[in-house]
Amino acid sequence: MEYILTEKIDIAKLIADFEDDSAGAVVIFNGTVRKRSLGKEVSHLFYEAAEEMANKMMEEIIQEAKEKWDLSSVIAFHSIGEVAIGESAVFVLTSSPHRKEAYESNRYIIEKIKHELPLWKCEHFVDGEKKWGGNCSCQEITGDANVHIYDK
Amino acid sequence: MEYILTEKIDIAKLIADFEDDSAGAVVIFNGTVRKRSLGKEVSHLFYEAAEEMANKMMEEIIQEAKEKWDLSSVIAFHSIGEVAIGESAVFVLTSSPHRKEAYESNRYIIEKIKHELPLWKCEHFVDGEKKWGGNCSCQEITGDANVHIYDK
Amino acid sequence: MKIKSYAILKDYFPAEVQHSSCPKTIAELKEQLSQQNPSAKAILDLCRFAVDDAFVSLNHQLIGNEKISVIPPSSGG
Amino acid sequence: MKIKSYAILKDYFPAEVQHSSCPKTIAELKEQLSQQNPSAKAILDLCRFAVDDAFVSLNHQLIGNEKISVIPPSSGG
Repeated sequence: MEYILTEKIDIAKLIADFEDDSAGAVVIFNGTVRKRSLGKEVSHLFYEAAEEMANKMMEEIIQEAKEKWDLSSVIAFHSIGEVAIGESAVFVLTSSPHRKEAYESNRYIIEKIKHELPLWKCEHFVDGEKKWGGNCSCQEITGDANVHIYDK
Repeated sequence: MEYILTEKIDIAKLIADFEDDSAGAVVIFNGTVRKRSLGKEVSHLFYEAAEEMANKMMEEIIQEAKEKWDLSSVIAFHSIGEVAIGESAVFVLTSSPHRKEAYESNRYIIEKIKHELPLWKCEHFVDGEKKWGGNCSCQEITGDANVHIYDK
Repeated sequence: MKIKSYAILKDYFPAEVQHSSCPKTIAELKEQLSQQNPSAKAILDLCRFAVDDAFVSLNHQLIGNEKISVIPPSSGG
Repeated sequence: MKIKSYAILKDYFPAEVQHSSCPKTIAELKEQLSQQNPSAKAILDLCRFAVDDAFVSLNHQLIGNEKISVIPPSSGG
């Protein structure tokens, strides 16, 4: 199974094709490219990965989630290469008979992807600058690599 | 704005049409009709609402969420009338620059809908029986109307 | 006063009915409904009440021309 | 041994290079890289290391024919 994709993630198709009569609760996270970042206008994003390692780790993260929660299905993808404004960089779908499990597992997977997957974002700005994400860009605002903007 | 819909909720179309360059984090909850409930095979669900009240309350819940969290957009619908197996009964989309806000607000809206909206589910089973939801059906398993199966 | 019942309550009361007694409060109305159908008492204890589409407390005063909605516990989603 | 650098690390080291010194552990390799480019020390301190695509700790022993990946902090999503 390939979780790290060079082609565009087609969210609408993924969702239209998804069928699960036994679930009841389907939670989807779609991480898209924002048009502004760090106060500047973004041109596009470029993602690089240690592809084999990232793919293996995604498999492990999904397995872990399936062990921790009662899930009917899990779908997870991360794009690499160039991703345009508004497009999906990361997609996680979790379904369960219970909404609590669907929400918690979904967020768990996203946090693992963001903090552990050997995969890196490079922001390309309209002004021609580019900037590799380190941990995440939050430290530029919080001044601490371990404090994210949503923790403040 | 109508939040209580008699027509089918077209998830794939909602998502395909959704655009938000400023968000980054999009969380979607799709509550679908399960083919089994309380150990029995479900034929379909029927939802009834105190429609005007429910619509007004949805508006209020969305406003509350917008005040509590930094959200770029909120979409929420609940179906009434007959809803088939696998179809969407309730749909909530929240988007935000921050994933934590998108997740938390989404779950908040769903919990409010489930516990406070004047709207009721009637499960129709394949064996011909029907059963109105009271609080939720969890009490039949937990023995306590205030304890849900996902709390156990 | 007009009384609207929803969902499971319709197993105990008509969906919409003119209530002939004149309760002075919601609490009194609830008591009258319980007497009218004692098997509905347990579910009535879990219900919320609305007057003209706005939720009210049990001590809400009634005039007599209101539309009362008896709202059983939510089961959306 | 072959050393692969990713993302921001490529501002400090080649994407892929044959490392001629013979470090006995990952810790020693890390030290050698820091000496090779002192301005990379801060970022190297945040990196994880993998040998033949499996993460290892700093005291992992090296033979000399491994493929080492230097993994800067994740920034997916």
